[in-house]
Amino acid sequence: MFSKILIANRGEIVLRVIRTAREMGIRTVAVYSEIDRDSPHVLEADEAVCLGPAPSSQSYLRADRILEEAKRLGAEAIHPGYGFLSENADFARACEQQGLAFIGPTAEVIETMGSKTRARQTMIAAGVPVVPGTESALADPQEAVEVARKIGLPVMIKAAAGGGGKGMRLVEREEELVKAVEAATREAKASFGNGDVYIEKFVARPHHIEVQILADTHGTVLHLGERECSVQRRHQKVVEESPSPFVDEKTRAALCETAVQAARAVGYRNAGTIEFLMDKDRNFYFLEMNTRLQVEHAVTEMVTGIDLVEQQLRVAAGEKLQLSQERIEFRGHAIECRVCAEDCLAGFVPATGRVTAYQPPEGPGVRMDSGLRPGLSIGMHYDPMMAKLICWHGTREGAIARSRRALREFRLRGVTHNLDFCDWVLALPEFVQGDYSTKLLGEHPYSLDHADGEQARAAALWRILHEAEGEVATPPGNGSGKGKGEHSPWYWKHRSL
Amino acid sequence: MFSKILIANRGEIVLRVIRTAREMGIRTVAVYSEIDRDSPHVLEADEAVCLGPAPSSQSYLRADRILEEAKRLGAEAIHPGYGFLSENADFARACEQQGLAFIGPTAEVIETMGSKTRARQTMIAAGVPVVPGTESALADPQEAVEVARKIGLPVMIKAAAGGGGKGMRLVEREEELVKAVEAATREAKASFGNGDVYIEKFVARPHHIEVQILADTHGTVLHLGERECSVQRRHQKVVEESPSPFVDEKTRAALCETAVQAARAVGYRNAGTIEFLMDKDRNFYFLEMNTRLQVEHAVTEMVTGIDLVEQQLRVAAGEKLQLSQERIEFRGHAIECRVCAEDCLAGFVPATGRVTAYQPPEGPGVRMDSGLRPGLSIGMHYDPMMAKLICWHGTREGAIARSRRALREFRLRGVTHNLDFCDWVLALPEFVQGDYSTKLLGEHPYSLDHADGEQARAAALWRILHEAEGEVATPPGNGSGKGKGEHSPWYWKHRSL
Amino acid sequence: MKRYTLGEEGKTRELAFRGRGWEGVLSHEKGESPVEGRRLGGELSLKLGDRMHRVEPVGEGLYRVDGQLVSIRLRSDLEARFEALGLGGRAEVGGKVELPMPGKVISVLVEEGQQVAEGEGLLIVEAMKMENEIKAPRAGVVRRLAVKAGDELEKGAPLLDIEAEETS
Amino acid sequence: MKRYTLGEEGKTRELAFRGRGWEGVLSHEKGESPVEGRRLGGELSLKLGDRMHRVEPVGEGLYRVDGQLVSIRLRSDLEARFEALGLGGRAEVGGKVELPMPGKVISVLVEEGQQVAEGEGLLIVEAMKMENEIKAPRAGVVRRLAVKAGDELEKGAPLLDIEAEETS
Repeated sequence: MFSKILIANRGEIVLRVIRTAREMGIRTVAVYSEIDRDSPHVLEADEAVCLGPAPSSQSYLRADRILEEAKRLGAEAIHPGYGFLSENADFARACEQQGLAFIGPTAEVIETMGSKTRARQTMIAAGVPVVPGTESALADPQEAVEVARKIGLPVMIKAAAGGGGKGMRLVEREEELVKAVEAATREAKASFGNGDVYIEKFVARPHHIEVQILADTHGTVLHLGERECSVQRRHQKVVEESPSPFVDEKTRAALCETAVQAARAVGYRNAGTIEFLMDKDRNFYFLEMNTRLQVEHAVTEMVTGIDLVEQQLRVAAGEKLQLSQERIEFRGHAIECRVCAEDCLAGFVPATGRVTAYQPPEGPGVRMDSGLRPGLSIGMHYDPMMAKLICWHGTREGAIARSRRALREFRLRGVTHNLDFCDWVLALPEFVQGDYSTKLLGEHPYSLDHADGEQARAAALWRILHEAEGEVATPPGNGSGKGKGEHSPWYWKHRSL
Repeated sequence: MFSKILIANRGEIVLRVIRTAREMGIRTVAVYSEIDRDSPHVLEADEAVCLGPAPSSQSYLRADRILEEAKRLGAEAIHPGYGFLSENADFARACEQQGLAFIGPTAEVIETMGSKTRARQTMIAAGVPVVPGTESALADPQEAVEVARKIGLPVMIKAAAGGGGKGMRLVEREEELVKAVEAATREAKASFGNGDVYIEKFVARPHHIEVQILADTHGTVLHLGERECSVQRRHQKVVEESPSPFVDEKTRAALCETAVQAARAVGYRNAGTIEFLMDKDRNFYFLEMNTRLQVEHAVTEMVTGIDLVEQQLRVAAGEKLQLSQERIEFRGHAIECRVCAEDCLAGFVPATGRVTAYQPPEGPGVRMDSGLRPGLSIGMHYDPMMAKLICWHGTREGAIARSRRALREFRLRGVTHNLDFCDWVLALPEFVQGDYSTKLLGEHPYSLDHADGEQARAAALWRILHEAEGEVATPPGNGSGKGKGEHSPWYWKHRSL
Repeated sequence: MKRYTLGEEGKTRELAFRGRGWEGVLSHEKGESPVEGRRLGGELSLKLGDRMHRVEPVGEGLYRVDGQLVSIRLRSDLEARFEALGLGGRAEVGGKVELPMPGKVISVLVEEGQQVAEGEGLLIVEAMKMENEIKAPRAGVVRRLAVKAGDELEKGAPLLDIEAEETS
Repeated sequence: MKRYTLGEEGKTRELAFRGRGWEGVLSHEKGESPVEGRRLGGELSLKLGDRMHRVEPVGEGLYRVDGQLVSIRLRSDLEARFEALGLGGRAEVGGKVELPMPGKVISVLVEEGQQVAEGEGLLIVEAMKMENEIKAPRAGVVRRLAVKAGDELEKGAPLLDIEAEETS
């Protein structure tokens, strides 16, 4: 096993990797940009080095600096986390060339799966069902119009090198196509340094369902069940769960077998995720493969009891997986809420600020993964996700109730967050019934309802008492307060737990 | 199911009960003494009432006030937690007489099991093995000498109404007997209002092993496996784990069956614990039954996935347990560390102070149950236990490593605590090997070892930088700093994780 | 005794508070409740009668009570009287468009003097690697366009004004 | 440049620090390390070269470094020179017995003028519902007994003195 690794990322995922590494007796090196010098991911590491100024291109994407520091400090492997360099084939190749283990698949696999068009071709060859669409990048925006006419509107425009909703556009009317392709190209270029985009038929009201894969270099490929990730705003996941309440036993068997087949087809090693779209009749289509740890990996960990980071490290060190498909047991239900710095009442715009209070929920079945501390500054340079709250219970109903209890217990001040929004999502009838598509949030715009008297009185009292003390009546925090609430007598989310 | 319950306790256990109650849609009433008015257990409840001044006898033990408030506020049941009124038969009886459900067994069962002498007689009749000794309370200290001569020294003196190490004394020499009986009688009277004590043969180097029981009013009695609770200081548990690494499969089957038999013999209902002493040959003897939730119940919850408080509430509401012995699955390993306000280097004396920072550990397999917040005052009136850290992993080795990782990640300032001590316990060779008796801590006195250069330099730098800033060089906190460290060049606990 | 109005015309409720510092009595439409404010670690909890509430300020008029967002409009007696005289009251939907989050202007979709409909796209701004379209809060004519593509701006930076058609 | 001695005679290590505020260079027996102190939320972390250390003060000379207790003795150059002249140095085991935790005296086991051995029981004190025996830190004669059964005392309250036999 490695004695020291470098973690080429920032925020909660670095802490996640440090924790398991420390438990395994592996020392950790953190990297950071100048603006992150006092961040928990730096302070909690065994060693830390500054890469450069705040912009990612000058720090977290500086492959050269990262490799140089890894060698200087004697790290034997690099964990890329998610985002940044995690799906960068050149980086993976450079690691291997310089004698450092890349904790991920081979550069060739990243290249294949990283190009959505090549991934589609590979999957078609392996017999994995895919969504109809272009098999290669669009030559020009006009080509989009021709393809769309062939496969029928609506269509999705996607970045070939993309992920996480960046460079992605849904187009329902032909006249919007060209403008959307242009915007997606620009966004793709800015995010991934590659502006290639392609078109796919849009599956109406699809479920976004993904299968967790674990594969070693000795030919073992396992699945750890599926996750339902259909709760999305701005094409980004916000609430995920495992198992999916929509998938039945028969579909599950076929889905997971297909995922194993897909991973086998590319000679995969490492933890990985095969994403599928599933329509209302439970037909599923390959969407993409994420050749890295997912943000939402923790729900799978809670259900299976398997530490995915530990397995990643073992696989990267060349060990044989000490697991077998038959011995992987699935227990109960887990739900993750991504805690983001954003103003949900103002269309989910990212928020910035300084954390003044952070008191995570505790008690049975509650797991927190955060990079939060009082005093931490949340800036505009990076992803707005600050923390993950993952709740487990023996039943799905219990896991929902526990998540809602934990969200309400959670205290986080100084930056506008989405805790109330997540609580509202978990109370939506479709969510409670366990049959919701990626359209869920589009069909249910988030807003405030009428408050009851008691809660309104408590809020009013807060103001009155602060006025009486001569304190500033206008509270801190940079919540814009925009939304229906501002012009209404009194509102609250009336949703009994 | 109840719509509102009152929780007749304080601190972390109240929060524990509030959490499950809230998940089940049950409103909660907290009670508090004047000194606890700003405690988290009060602030997190739905309703709260003050019982009286700080001393327990004027607040948390005021059965009359508690019943009066429960009725006034429309609570339908009372959860007693542990300690205080949880094993008070008169209180249980008064609840039932006034139409309130007592979340526990019947008053008769509490009476039987609450008197250690009557419990022994009952267990002997039920065919459960017990430790040789007196079957009733000692008439006078001189009787102790006669009994000790009969069963042989060493002997244990125990409070008939006792628990938690209070009113308990080990006597190895005959001349110490009378003084010890007198002290135990005094302590028993002060703690339980009943000075009766009795004598038992002392089992050399015993394991303290207990079985978790769950029984309903419909005749179902289940066991949820055993816990090893042999890590004790001052006769009080500090680290517990499940399963016990000492118990083999054959012994486990017999032990758990015996516990079910014991619970059945008294017509038990509620969650409960049968405590056993186990000698080096794995013979086990009934020690006592705790007719309430235990502090360490969470390790069982993590291994079985069953919420014991939820089951307690269901049983008290008359529901039939929806569990069967065959369907209870045990997964992995869990370890609890009790986080206490105490100075371990000065003989574990209780400490007081005000919490200035509280940052609990996070990540996979970590559960916190605390009643802590920055600003909270830890006083001298109540038990020094502030929080529980419970860590789970698929293997015992992993659970130890995870606990140690979490202990080191844990930040708690303003009050002297035992986090480092717990880390030291988990590294003791006997603990790591999984064969340790209740003598463990007596045989390994806690002290500081030599520090390595790097860590000593970091500590020195802290002082130097604060001096340079003109800040007070003597740090805050009320740690006495007593112990070997004070007179030594530099010391630290050298225990690599 | 201080008097307050909670809510708006037709739906208001009267509140009155008497007390000192963090303790007192609140009179409301359902009667009177003794009130105690309790602070622990910078957080204020309220005891209203026997009920406990955890209140966190989130924004102007916006609070998180027991973990749920509540929006209220509270006026003191004096403010309410001014309003009754037509001197207060709710503001028009403003014509000033400000940047709702810190970010970089990717492109400007309108020109000075251009007529826009409510909801029409005005600018595309990148924040945290996502493109966001800033839309017109009301119909009107674009004036005082203050930004161009490439500008990196702080939250609240003025972008442009939309003058209502009737006034132009 | 400030110079320090870490440890005691025969086992000391020399340290020197030059810098301003929270940044500088530490010279030690293994060379020089650049130092950065970093504060987040009232906590100080140290970067010593590339190594990160989380340091929390626990008591006089006692620190929790990376979650583990470390006891150090650090003297500035001046303090060390005084000590070398015999003006400093470590204290005798004191004869003053103080209450190590807040509590209530249950019984006093000794009398004024009584001879006691090291480790002999002096008083029984109840704290947090447990009886604790306070033991003699050294052999000697009991003097200035200041408490009686029933007294409720704060931490650090003087209980009695034990005068060494040779001085009595």
